Amino acid sequence: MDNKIDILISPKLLSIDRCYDFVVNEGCGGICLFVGTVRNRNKNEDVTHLEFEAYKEMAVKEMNKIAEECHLKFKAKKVAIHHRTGVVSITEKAVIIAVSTIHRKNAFLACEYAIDRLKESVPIWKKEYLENGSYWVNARP
Amino acid sequence: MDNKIDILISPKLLSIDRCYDFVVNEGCGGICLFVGTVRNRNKNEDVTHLEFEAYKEMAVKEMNKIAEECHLKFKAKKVAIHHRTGVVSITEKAVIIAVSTIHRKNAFLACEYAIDRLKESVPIWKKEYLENGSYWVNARP
Amino acid sequence: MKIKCFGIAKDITSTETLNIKDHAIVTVSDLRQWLMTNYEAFANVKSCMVAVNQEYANDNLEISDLDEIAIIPPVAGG
Amino acid sequence: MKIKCFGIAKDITSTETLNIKDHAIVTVSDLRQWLMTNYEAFANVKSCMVAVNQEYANDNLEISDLDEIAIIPPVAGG
Repeated sequence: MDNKIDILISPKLLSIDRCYDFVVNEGCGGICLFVGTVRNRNKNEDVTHLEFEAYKEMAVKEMNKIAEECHLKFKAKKVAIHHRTGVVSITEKAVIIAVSTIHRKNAFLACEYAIDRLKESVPIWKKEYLENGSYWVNARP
Repeated sequence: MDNKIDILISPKLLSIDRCYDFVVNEGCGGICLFVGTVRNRNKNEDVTHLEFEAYKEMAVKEMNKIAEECHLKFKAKKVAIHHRTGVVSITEKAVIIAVSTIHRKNAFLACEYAIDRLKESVPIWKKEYLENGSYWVNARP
Repeated sequence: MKIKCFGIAKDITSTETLNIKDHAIVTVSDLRQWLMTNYEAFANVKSCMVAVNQEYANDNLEISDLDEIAIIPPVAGG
Repeated sequence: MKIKCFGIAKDITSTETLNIKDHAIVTVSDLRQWLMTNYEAFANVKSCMVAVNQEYANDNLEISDLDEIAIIPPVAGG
């Protein structure tokens, strides 16, 4: 694993500090972090919690690809992408993306690019639990 | 002080956790944080450290205005803006901006808007210390 | 041929790993057809991707028992 | 009239608070003129703003001893 990239898929609580500490370095001036948390409402329904399932080996590969793209497209110095699996409660962190760059503009661009791409291509699935039932998000036409 | 906004200007180390904990809430799905750190190089010169001076009362007012704009323009749920003063070493945090929103796009937009505006209008000054001298950043024509 | 099933695909097939013995399955496209035929519920799912050896695969890719094959329903990370 | 000085303005005036007694200073513009006349080094600084009562002020704003007035050199936070 390249030491410019830190990828984690874990059933344990995610740590912003761990992501931040990985990406910070003497040559960077800007760090952008995105944290996706679990909301208590979606489409006007009360959400009790979520459950994430991952095709772990492939998801790690896809997340590495995204991080590499951040380096190539946005000259990112370091990139951390961490994703939860299993049951995730309201306000808990589902995903953290951290990017350090020399200048701040690219930190924002890379971080947003990474979360957009993650949602498109990384094989992770989310089941949303409501008061009366559950369903796999995005699965229905 | 509105409890949707947390402003801090302090000579002590800034805390990402404090900013994150302030902005996270059950109704938000996206949190964007920007952390400005001190680089060891600027314009091809080695930087030893920085020193920040603030017109504190006015800076707090200006930072509050920026946070209010994040609420109005980008429907931010909560906004934290923390800025260091005094001597700040390489890799230490000079500024942290955290914004929570329902959807992630606005979190990025608001966070970037806030740091851009902060650099334009908040009365804080930065002295850059090099190996052989120091100067106030932006002060010369 | 073993097929990993995730998310809604696991619910539909009621298993994490489908074990298919059908020599008519040569390509990804054949596998898709087999799934639609054997599990009608896939008709009610947005189109799935298929991954072969942990990479998204085109329909015309040939597959064999030696490949790691997975059904990838619409992803929803983040 | 007391004038707070920050950053390079503090270096130029060698004080955190200028104490000016000049009844010809009626507006922000007059204050600027006074500063340029009394501290030539301001000619080598990018144009400063003036804040009155902790708000950026226009040149034609009238100022008095009761106002909190500050010279704001180009800011450089973040």
